[in-house]
Amino acid sequence: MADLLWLIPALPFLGAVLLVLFGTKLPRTVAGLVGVGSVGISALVTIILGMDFLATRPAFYQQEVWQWFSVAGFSPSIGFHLDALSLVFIFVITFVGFLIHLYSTAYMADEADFSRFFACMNLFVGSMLVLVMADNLLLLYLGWEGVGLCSYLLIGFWYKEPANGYAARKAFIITRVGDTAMAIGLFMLFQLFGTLNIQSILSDAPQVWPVGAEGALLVALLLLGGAVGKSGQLPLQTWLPDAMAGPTPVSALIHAATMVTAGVYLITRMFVIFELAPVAQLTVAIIGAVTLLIAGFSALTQYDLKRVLAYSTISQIGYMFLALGVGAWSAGIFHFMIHAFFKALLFLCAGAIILALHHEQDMRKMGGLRHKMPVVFWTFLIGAASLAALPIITAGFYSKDQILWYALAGENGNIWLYAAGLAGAFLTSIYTFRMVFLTFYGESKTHLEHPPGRRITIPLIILAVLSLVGGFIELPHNFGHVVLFSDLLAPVLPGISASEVLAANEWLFQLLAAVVSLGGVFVAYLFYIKSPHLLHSLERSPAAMRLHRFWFSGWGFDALYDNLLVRPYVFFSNLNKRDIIDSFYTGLARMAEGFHVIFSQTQSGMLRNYVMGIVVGAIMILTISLLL
Amino acid sequence: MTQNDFLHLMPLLILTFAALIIMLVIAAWRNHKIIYAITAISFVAAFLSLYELQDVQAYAIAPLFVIDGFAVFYIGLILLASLLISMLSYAYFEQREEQKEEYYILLILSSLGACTLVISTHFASLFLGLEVLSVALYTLIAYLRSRERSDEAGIKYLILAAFSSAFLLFGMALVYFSTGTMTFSGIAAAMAGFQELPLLLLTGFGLMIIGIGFKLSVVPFHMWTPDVYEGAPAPVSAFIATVSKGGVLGLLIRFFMEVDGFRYPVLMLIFTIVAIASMFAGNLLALMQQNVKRILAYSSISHLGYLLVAFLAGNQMGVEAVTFYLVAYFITTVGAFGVVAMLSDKERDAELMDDYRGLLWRRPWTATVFTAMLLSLAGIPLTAGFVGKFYILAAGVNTQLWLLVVMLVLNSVIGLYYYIKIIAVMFQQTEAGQEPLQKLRPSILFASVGTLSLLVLLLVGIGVYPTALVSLISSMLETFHPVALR
Amino acid sequence: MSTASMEAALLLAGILFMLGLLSVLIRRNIIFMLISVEIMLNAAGLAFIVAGTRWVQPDGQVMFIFILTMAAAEVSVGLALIMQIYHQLKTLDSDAANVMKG
Amino acid sequence: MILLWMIVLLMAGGLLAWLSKKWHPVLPRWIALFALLTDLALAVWIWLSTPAATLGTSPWLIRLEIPWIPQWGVGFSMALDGLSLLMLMLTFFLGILAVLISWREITTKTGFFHFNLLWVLAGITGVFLTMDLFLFYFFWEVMLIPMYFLIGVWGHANRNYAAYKFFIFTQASGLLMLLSILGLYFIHGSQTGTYTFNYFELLNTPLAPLAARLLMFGFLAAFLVKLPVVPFHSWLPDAHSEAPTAGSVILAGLLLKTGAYGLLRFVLPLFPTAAVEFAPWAMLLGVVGIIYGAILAFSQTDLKRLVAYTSVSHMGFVILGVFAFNEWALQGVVMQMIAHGLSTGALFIIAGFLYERLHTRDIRQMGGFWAKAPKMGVIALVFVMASLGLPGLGNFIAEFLTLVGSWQANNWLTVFATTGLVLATVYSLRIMQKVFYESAPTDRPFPDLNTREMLIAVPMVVMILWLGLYPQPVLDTARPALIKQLEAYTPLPEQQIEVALNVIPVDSNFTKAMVWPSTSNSQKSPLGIGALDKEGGRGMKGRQENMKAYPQNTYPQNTLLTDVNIPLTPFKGGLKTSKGDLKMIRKIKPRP
Amino acid sequence: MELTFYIAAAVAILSTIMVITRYNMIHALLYLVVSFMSVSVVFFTLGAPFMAALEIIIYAGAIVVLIIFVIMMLNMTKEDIQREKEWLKPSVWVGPAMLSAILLAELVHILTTSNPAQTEALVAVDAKLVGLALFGPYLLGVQLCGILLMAGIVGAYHLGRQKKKVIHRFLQERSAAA
Repeated sequence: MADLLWLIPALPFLGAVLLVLFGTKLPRTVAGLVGVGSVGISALVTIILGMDFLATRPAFYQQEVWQWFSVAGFSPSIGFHLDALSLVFIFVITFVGFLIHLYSTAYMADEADFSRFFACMNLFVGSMLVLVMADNLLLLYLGWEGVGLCSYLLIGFWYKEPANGYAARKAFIITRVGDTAMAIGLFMLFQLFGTLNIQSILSDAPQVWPVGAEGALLVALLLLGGAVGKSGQLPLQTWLPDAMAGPTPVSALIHAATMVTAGVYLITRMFVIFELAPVAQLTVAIIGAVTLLIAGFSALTQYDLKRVLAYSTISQIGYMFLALGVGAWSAGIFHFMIHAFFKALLFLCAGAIILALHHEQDMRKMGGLRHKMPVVFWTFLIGAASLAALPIITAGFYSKDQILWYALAGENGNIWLYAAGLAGAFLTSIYTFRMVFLTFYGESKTHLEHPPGRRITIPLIILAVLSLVGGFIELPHNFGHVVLFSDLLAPVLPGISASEVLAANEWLFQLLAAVVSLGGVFVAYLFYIKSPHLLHSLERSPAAMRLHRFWFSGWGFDALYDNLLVRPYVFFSNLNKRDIIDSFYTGLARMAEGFHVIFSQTQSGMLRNYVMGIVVGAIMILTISLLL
Repeated sequence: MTQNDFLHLMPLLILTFAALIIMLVIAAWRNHKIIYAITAISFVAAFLSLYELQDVQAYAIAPLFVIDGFAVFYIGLILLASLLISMLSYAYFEQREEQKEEYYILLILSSLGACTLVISTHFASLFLGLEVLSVALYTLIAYLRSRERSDEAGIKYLILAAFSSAFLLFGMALVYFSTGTMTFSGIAAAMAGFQELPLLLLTGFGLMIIGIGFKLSVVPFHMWTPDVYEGAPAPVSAFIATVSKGGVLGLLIRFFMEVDGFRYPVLMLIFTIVAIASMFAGNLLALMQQNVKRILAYSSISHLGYLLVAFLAGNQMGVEAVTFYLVAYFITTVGAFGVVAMLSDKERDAELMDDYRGLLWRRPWTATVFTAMLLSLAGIPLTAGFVGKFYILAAGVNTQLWLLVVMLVLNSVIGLYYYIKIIAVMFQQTEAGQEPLQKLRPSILFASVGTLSLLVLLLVGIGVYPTALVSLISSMLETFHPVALR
Repeated sequence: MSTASMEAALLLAGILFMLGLLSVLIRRNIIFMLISVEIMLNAAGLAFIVAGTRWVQPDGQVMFIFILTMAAAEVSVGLALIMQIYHQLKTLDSDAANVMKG
Repeated sequence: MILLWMIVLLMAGGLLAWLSKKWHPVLPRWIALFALLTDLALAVWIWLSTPAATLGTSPWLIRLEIPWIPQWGVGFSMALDGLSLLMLMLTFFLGILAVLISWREITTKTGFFHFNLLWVLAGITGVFLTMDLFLFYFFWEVMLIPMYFLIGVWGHANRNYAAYKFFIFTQASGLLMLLSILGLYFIHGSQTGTYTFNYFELLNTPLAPLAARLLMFGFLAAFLVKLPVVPFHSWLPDAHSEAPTAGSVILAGLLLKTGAYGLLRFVLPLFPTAAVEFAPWAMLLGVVGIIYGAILAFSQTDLKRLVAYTSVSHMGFVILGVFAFNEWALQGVVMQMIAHGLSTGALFIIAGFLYERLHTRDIRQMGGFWAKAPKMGVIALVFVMASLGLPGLGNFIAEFLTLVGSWQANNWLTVFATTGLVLATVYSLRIMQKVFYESAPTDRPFPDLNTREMLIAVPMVVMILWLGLYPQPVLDTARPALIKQLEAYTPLPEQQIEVALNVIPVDSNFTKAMVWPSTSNSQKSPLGIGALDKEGGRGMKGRQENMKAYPQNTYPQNTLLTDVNIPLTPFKGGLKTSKGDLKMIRKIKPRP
Repeated sequence: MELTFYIAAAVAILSTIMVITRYNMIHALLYLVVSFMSVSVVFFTLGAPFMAALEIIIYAGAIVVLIIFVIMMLNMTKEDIQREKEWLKPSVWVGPAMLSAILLAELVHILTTSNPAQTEALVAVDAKLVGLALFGPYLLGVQLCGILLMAGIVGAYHLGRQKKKVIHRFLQERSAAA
């Protein structure tokens, strides 16, 4: 079975290569078939492998395709390692990826660069699969950068708009900042372990470092830097909202479901190092907590449908970080999976709406779509409910609840983290339902083009179902105690034990969470359906306006970076455009020319002066003779 | 005068007779071609007569001359250069209106003077050789009388040369006064007797340096150089740059080695200053110069500075390096002025940058030759100039003259600029198409094109395979009296 | 003659030499320059004779003869050239002959 | 003899190309192409016929000695090892591309053009082959003149200035090297009595510290200027941007590499101690170059100038790696030489394509070409990504290896060097943005790449991908040569201990377990700061509990370790280089 | 003898000073003759009577006369003398004079501080000795002198030849009229 491993990433790559080479010549249907088919087959292989894996429960599958290179003991391979953790990820990537590809064939049907789109998408899926299946950090890094490239290409897909190109560059560059930190982490790891093989690092790390070792801390923080960049966490989160410039399926696949969770994957994958560096782990938790709040507030204020979702994504990944930070590894991964379902769903729905409304993304110009697009409405509602973690019925409730619970009751948890998570949950349900109400309720403001076709609705429905039932594979103690998911991950990731004291009262906290989320829905209802005048009056107060502006701009991070880094860099770079060092050399040349001018004055052409020259020479010589 | 003396002086005698014969022939029948033929034949004959002398063992014709390997080599070099210059001159003067015949007499006489210099071992022969060279040169420089510049150059050279000769003579007199002898070996012996050099002797040397330095056109006695090069006919400029300087340098080496002037810090200091100043002044003056002949003049100043670096090394390797470099420099300079001569027309010499604009496209062959020459002057590989410069640097490094060596490097870089500036001008694209090949008479064609081709071949040949020349030089130097002495 | 005068003779040669030199420096007339150079050469010759006398050798006088020859040859060529220049420039001003410079 | 033939073929081809112009205007192109193809075939044949495994014993594959100027101890001495072989293949490959891209671009004086082209390549080939310092200098200079002509005759508007600058910079530095060569020659001669320029004999010349330092600086001058290293880089942007495309390709792809090659071949083995002393400064220069070049590249509006400054930045990695003195870094340097040659060459080629179509190099007048020329877009994208070091492309391997190596040598400088990756992203993406993104400023027709151009571009893409995904053949070829260069660095006492350690099998969780408790108190982190947390917090206990949380048997330790084939085979300098670790090692030594 | 020497020396110096300060060229030349004659007296006192004669014959005779011929051919006028006067302004000669003075001072310093000559008595070197030397060891030198003169003569002949008329006859007539 392990021999099939390479097929999973290879198929999308093959699709990408085919599309790059022959894309312009292929008819649209064939191109679409290649694009969707490659991911589809890959998903199929994944499922086959996954079944096998679940049936036999090996520790892992491993396959070395070839030795990448080998220099003085540094021998990373192009090799794949499949364990439960990777399995979850590749399942999400291929499966959700497949659905989104399918959806895209309809969504992008009118695009001129149809094949380019699928080429990039396939390339992305392939890279992402490499990322999660890599058996060494260097190969992981390859996938890591590969998805960054695809993200860049797809954000800038409509390249004619300069802003899109800008957003794409921003995404790439900011993530690259994180990647650089990560690269340094890799150097350190290599220096200490003599290898970048993930499994050997994980097994050797406890021997190399005692808990709390500074080396571990540094490595962990550096890896965290990479993770933070990719996952749009504080302080490198600013690129993600802008990344919505890409086509919506891209946002769904890359900037919601898969790529942005690469950071989560990385931290989880290297969990041993984080456990050896409690400070770093705490940092992860704090970053998650702060990010989820900040992004939540920003999401509240956005009008662009996709930007709301983008901030929501940042916020939800913040939850995952929080989970990882408190050591609730499997909870984080669980939330990742569920989030992938419902966020992809939400984006796809949003895409359907946007497509139907002539690429209108401003929620203020939407409204009343409930009856015009019933399928979209219902699926969106399900997704929203899952996002808002409405209790009992949605998968989001179970995954988020688990995180909140461990944030409080886990051995690394504390009340502050919990409070942040809870506040975030409240915000989440407000902005989520604000979105629902603004879009689907009220009066219709824009003419509807054409209702979504089947290739759009089928993925929606599938994802909606998953967003509902996905949660039932992992239920809390008092809810039947289903632990399928954490069992699956147990061989890979350490479990977490909750504080005994609190465990008795777990239901109380669940109730609290439920209340909070429902409260959020109610607040949204209050402001956007029941009595909009409340909102209007609120909007008029200057403090609120200022706050609104502040949140709207993502807490001013963009402006901060702009003023602190980008502008000075551009300024100094332009200042030195002509290269100050060069002027030293041109100065030398000028000096030589100056000497030439002076010297050539002596060549006056007058005989007497020449005689004088000889006399001066004579004096010089005699003086030297006399003096020495 | 014994028969042996005659045999050993054969090249010089041949030249003397050639001058006389030409005078007689002129009296009978003025014909450029015939006169030229006699000249060429006599140069060749003189050169061939050296064959007999190739294994000479420092044959002294006391007290004035000595014929040793060094002398034979330098005479050969001078004769070859003169021959080539005479070939260029033939092509050059054939197209001028001036009476041409006397030119050859003077050319021969001045080569004779140069040859005398390199075999001199006595102040008298030194002085006479120098004067024969100079007096003939006065006329050669001003030979094209219709040109204002020619006269101007002639008078400048005459006054300054006589002026510096006076210094030389006064210096010699002082040396003679303090040592009581005028032979080099005698002076060396007298100097060896002194604990410390008497001031008078030192002053004598100092004044002699002025006279020698003038002829070598080193700073600060260099000022005449550009004007004279510019005013003189191109072949004569080549002659001054090569034969005249080569002869004097040969003399300087012989004298300095004989008396072992390297022991005296004063003299070393003077020469060091002169060398550095020459390199800098030459190169900086040439830097933005627009007149090609002046550029070549300034470049010759700096090249003399380079040569002095190897000269100051003061050992066998230094002499070898000077000699080698001199060969390369001869070839290159003759070639460069040859191109100038070839491009010159009746009214004036081709000396302005504009005359060379787009030359590559108009006359590719000529441009290529000139490029090769300039690259050699700049010391770029595949040319003799490169090996020469390498040799000089090696000699300098060997005796650890770091200051001089570094200055040389620095100046090579400055020098590059104006050499490649000329090349760049030649390579500029112009609208003008390729000029139709000039319909030259075969004799002229042979004289100029043949000479230049030969020079390029030599240039590249030595540049690629210097071994032959190196071994020739070192074998010739084996009998060089002062070196053999040490 | 005593040693003192031997040196005095040399001194005389030096003074004459310097006077000639000074003259070359300050005169603009080319003929004057030529004359001044002759003075210098003459002074050099004097120095040779002094030296020859000192060592009781004929060599100094031989050199003087050579100098004479050279001076004669030089003056003849020089004068011919000066006549040329005068025909060209209509002046004997050495400063006027400064077409070539730089 | 085959080595000589390679050069002779190029030189003769050059002359023939020049002459053949008279017979037919296209003939020079074919002659040049043929000569280069033959050379490439020869080089590849050598490569294929010497399997990597046999390279191990002696790095030299072929040697050739012909006396040249015996009086001076100058011989026509050539030798080929893996490093030279790689460089040769790169030379001929890029040479072929240079001929192909000039096919339409160069219309005047084609004969002379190809003459110069082939002679530059001949000079470069000579530089990569020669083992005689005189000959080395000879070839070093030989390649300049034709290059000067390439720039000065066929270049763009400001070509004269650029050509002067190039020429004077390289000459000046070259002459300093000549002084050093001579110094070495005489020192060696006076010590041994044999005056020779032969590289092999000059190796291991004992030198006084000051002499070694000065001589090394002479060599460095030439190589650093050629590389170029900030602050000696200012000739490069002018030369690169004004040269015709073929010239830029050769400049960036090959000429700069001669500097790197010189560092590897001459500076390291000839002056081991001086090089070690100088290493921190050299690495600093590298880092400054990486960052400074990147900043300058960003602000350029002239596409070729931009790419030129990226070269400055990329070459910073080379010097950083060379002076890290370990195999990773040196392999990284070799990879960087090849990969940069390809990627930057390709970027210049693309700039050439654009110039042919637009007659401008100003990126402000470009934009939106993706729509019109998607093929060009894709190819440009590949090389832009290569330039910013995207994994999977050759440059990544190069830069990563270099940085891994330099990290072992100097942590902080490596950190700064790594920021260069971000800056590389900044300028590289600007190319894509300004040229291929946004909307087209003009509606001028803009044809996509034609067959000839694809024939140029596609092999480069294939090569750069190959280098990125399976560089092992290249690394294997270079390895013996690099090991040889490193041999001059006699292990310091510390390293000797480390070698001893490597004899202990380090699968040895056992060893480590034995080691750790005894040393955990004095343990220092690799950065040399005291460990933060010893017993506080969760301490060992908590960790052991964690270990319990997942059963040990899920890690089949032994198979795992053999699978990935790590510490079992001892490797030099890798596992334990940090000082703290060494301390620890010293401590355990007496124990067994 | 000694007195003669000093008188002659004084005359030589004075007349030379007169030479270099005269505006009229003929005057200067006459002073030059005086200078040469006094130098010949010095030669005589130094025991070189043959040279004294040669000095007068060749320098004072041949060379100066040659110069006078040329001056006469060039047809010097009063304006020329006036111009010489203008040329010889202090501003022109002060600087060079200082330089020469420095040089002279150095030379005097050197001459006076150097070792005294050892010969006590003056022994005349007569013409016979000189002749023997000339046609003994210096024979080749004499021949070279011949060559030197030949070069001078050929040169003077070439340069002194009347130039070909390059000006158009019409212009020439007009310039003759003017």
